[in-house]
Amino acid sequence: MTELTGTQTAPAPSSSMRIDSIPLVLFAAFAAAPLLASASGAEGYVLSLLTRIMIFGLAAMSLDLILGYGALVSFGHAAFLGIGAYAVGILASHGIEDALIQIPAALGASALFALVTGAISLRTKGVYFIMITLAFAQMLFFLATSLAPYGGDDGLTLPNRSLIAGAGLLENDYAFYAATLLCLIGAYLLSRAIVTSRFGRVLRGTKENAVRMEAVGFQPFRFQLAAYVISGMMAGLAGWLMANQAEFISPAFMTWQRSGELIFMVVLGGLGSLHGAIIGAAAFLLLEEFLPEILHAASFLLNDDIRSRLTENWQMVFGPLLILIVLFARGGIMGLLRRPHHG
Amino acid sequence: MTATLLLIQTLNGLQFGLILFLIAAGLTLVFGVMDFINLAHGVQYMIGAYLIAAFSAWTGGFGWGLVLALPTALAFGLLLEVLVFRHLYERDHLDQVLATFGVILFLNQGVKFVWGAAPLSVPVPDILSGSVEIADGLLYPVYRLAIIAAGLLVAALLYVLVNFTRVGMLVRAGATNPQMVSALGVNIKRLFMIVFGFGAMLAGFAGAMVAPILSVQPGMGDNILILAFVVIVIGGIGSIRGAFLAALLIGLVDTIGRSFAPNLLRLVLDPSAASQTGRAIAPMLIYIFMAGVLFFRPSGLFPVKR
Amino acid sequence: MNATIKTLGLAAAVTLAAAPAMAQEKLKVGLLLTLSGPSAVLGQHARDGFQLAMKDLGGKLGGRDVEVIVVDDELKPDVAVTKVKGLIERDKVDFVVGPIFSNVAVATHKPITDSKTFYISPNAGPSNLAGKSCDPYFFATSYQNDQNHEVLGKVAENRGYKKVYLLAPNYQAGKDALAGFKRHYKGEIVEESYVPLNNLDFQSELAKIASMQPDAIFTFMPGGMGVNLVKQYRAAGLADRIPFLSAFTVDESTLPAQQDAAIGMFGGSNWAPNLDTPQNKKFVQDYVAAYNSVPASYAMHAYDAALLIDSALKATGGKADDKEALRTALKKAEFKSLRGDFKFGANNFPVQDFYLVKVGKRPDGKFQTEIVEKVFDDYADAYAKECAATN
Amino acid sequence: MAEPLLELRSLRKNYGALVVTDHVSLSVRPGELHAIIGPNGAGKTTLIHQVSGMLPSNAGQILFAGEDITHLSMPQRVKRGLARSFQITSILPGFSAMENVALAVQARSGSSFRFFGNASQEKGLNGTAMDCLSEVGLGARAHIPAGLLSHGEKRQLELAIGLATKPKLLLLDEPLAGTGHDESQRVVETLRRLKSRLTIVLIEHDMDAVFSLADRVSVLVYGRVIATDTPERVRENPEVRAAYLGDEEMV
Repeated sequence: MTELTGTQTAPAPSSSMRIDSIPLVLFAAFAAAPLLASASGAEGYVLSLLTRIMIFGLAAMSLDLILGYGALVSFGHAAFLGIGAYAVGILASHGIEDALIQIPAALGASALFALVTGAISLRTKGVYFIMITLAFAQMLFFLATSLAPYGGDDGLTLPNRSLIAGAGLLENDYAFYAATLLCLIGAYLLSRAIVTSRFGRVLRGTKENAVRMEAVGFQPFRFQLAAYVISGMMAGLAGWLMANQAEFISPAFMTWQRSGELIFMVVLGGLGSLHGAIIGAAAFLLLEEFLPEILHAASFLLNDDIRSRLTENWQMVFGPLLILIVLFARGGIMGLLRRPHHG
Repeated sequence: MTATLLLIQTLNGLQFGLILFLIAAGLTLVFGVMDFINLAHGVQYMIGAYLIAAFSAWTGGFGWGLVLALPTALAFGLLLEVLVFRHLYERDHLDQVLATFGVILFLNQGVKFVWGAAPLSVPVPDILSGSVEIADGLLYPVYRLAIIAAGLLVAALLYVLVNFTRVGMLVRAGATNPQMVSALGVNIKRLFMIVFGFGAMLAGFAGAMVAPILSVQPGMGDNILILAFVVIVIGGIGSIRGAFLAALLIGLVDTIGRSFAPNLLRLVLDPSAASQTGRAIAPMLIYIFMAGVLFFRPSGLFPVKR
Repeated sequence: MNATIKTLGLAAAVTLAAAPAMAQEKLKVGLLLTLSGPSAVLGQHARDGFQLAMKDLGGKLGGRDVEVIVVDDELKPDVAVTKVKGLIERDKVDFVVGPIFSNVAVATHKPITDSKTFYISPNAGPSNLAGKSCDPYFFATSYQNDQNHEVLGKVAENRGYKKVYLLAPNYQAGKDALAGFKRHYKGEIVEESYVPLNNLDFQSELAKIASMQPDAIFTFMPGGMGVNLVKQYRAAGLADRIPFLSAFTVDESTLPAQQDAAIGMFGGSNWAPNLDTPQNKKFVQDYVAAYNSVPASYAMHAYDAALLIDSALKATGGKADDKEALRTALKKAEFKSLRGDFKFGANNFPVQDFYLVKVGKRPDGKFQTEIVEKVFDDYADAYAKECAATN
Repeated sequence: MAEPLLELRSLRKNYGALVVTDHVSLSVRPGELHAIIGPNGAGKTTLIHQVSGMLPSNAGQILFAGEDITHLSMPQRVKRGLARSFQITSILPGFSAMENVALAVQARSGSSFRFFGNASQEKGLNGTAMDCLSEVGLGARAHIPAGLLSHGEKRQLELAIGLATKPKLLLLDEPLAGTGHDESQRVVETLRRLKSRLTIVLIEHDMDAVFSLADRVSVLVYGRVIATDTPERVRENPEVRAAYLGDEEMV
């Protein structure tokens, strides 16, 4: 009896050990990247790009928490990015620039929005859930565009990044990078803990078979709603970071296309592994950033006119690339990483 | 703010709703029968508009253009089915979403590559140009009435097809119980192709019909796609009847709500606040409507029993 | 996928390493424009206008070889911020020319001007950049957004229209547009109608217009919305009965789609393709020959932006390092603008003439806007007085 | 006689005009194994769904241990000691057999709103789960992903999950369906052992099993209970024989 409980931690040890090294490598890379940035001579740009990747990674990971572990496809997750960002913008334009107030406000507003919309949305299932979350996000989007005092559709430039206890620590790009990395790692560890906890196990069980879970005495709704709120708060934090990274807020942060992109990042990286979502976000943003240049470089044999047309129409390459990934790389990028070890 | 204005707005809502129905019908069938989320349905609408623009310029007439555009839209839909979609039926919904999004990116950029980024124009066919006076001093364009007529005709045709033909029977059965249909020994692959091609053609038809009144441009299908999803979700996925009703409701809610919401609000608020609030609420109306419907009927108005 | 990521890293590293070595030789100009999505056509006009200027200047600005780097802002402000940082820090551009849209301008001006890189707008002219947040490094060769609307307000006032119906999309620029119109128009406004952004169908509004019978309508309906509105306005039989005053609604970027439906409709502008100067004639001719479309004002502004940079660099002897000298030179604007008179106001926005324009058909069958009358002479924008920072 | 543990009073379920459960009244005594048999389409599974709370009833009452539970949700009924298994195997295929059972243990031991601590390491949960698995003879297969178990093993796992909720009454919906001979013997043996400790309501087509295990048998035909009695007397009931006429399963 005791023997069995002792050994049960390592099912199929070889593959899982290697998979677990991925997040370590990933975070080590993020931690080491600033060195590369300062060597590149374009540190602001490299830091900005990497910070963006981490912010989207955080948002995508928060989505993975309910999508990969709870099968809740939220098509309105960008709304939380918007809430977090507008918490910064609205408070800042009333002179409250301290993160110690802004972050709790961002998290609180996200939690409240998630609680109310989640309680309604979770009455529905499947595609209906997808669409009702979209509906709530759209309402918030249109609300933001009508907020004339806060820039309406054009958005609002922030005078500076948020203060921390009155000090402008985050103005330095490296400091902001470090803060973002801390948020990402913190959220990752928290999510990791959640998915293995009692709570997470119920969530995962509900994903596999909700009726079974009810038949052993769980009320899935309560667990799904709690997960939705936690996920929304994490995305809200990402929104707070995003506003500070861009030093700008805009309804464009919460378009339905943005919500879609978050889903793509999660699926691209591979569902249900948390770090897969971060890798997916990185792949998506790096492709968006560099695909035009890769095409430009790769087409050096062609004449200039065709090259520039190719570069400009990079989405014509990006689209089929997505299709190929789906068709030939099941389980996203994490699926690819995992495959060789299964033999 | 009179009865005639209400009449006109109702006609407008009807026309908008019928266009939505043409798109949503294919989407709900493909979704209901094949359990396949096709985000690329919106670009098929766009392709329809581009095809009519190209063909009517080439043949010099809208009618001939339509004659050529419809089969081309069908063929294009089938081509996509064979190349991409066929390999996705067995996959889960998220894979389908990702891959069909890839198709959107490719085709939005593709039409720009072929036809340029500037919007294209399709002239209103001569016999349908001009307006009729439907009330004192209020003109209504003939072409709009033609769209309404065409939409109703297609709806009637679909009703007959779905209810009184063998394929229609299979489609209905497929939406309710896909396993049963394959157990009947039906060539499911062919049924899927028929449904898919037909849906693509309907979307293409919708695109062709609106081309003379709207601008034909890259990405024109993206927003309408979201509306079509709103429609099929309100109607109940897989239900043609639901899609029809929901499309008309959305058309009316959007059109009438937009022009009368500020007036209604004026009853409870002062005029400037009313117009401000009205403006803020108008674009949200259909989403509020959808959230409301799903709150009371979590599987839409006409849930298809599975 | 693995391989792709490696390639990405490699490409990034190569570009990064290559950047400093190149910086001394060629002058670098980044074009930040919207080149994808439904509004891509505006970015294309600006890009083509700039490229045409480069051709006319022999590929040199102020005597220096030039590398032009074109990036697509995707009309996403946050994406644009990162791309801008790439232009500045990786590519080490000396100038950024762009953007088309105000929200991108609002989002990107801080990172650009903070790095003391010159930012020259070929279109976007949001009010805060002309007023409170004006910046010594931000120049516009276009206009302040409100000005074109003011032209139509003035025209409506001059012509004695008693009742005007206003129509705009429900977003900030739409509200600004109507505010701009009202600055000079003092008559009655029978209705301010707002439609959702990306609205496709204007039947509701047209029905209202028909029932209200105003003396004129004024609208701001950019891009595809304008195409739809103009065609539907014509189809509803209103075009011959109620004058159609507009800004950014009928121009050379939308006319290829509006065609005959737009004939006779009015717009406000600082320029039109038929403006009668020899330089402008050549520009329009060359542009049509090269790109098979009539240039819109975006192309003209971008062309002028190239001339502006050229003139400033000539004044500094080709040196872009002395920012202060370069700024002074830019400010003088010693170049011959396609639109004739041109000078910068205190806020680095142009002080220029504005015209009422009307859509007509060219002999070659293409469509263009044509000047009807001059409405404002040497006109500065309303926000210039709020700007304190530039001098 | 003791008060019944489960009592159904005029329970009814209809879909429009189609009446699936027609005024079913039934009482299950504490400690008995009560089998419900009936030809295909008699509405047995529907009845189980109603009792377990998966389907609402249109009329009638369900009393469990004297309490009216007609309007309680399924989880609430489970909390009161009413567990069920499913006719079509309903397990969590991606979880190990152990975790499937441990989740059921978790449901009744302390709050599940715990966000920290590795649940799969909790000795208290795993120990109890292991006991349940051993009880149904799956102890050796505890760490196999449930989806990879054989069909019969999955049926045993269903049983173990049901046990883990510490029920007073176990509703079993055809636990032998689709199992091979050896497997079904094992399940029957398990049931025989459990019988002494639990009240069981058993729906089953395998008449050998039913008549060897059951204390009492109710016969359901077209949604109505036509007889409730000891196995011997049910077997001789002419009405039951008529209902089963031609049905070869009836011995």
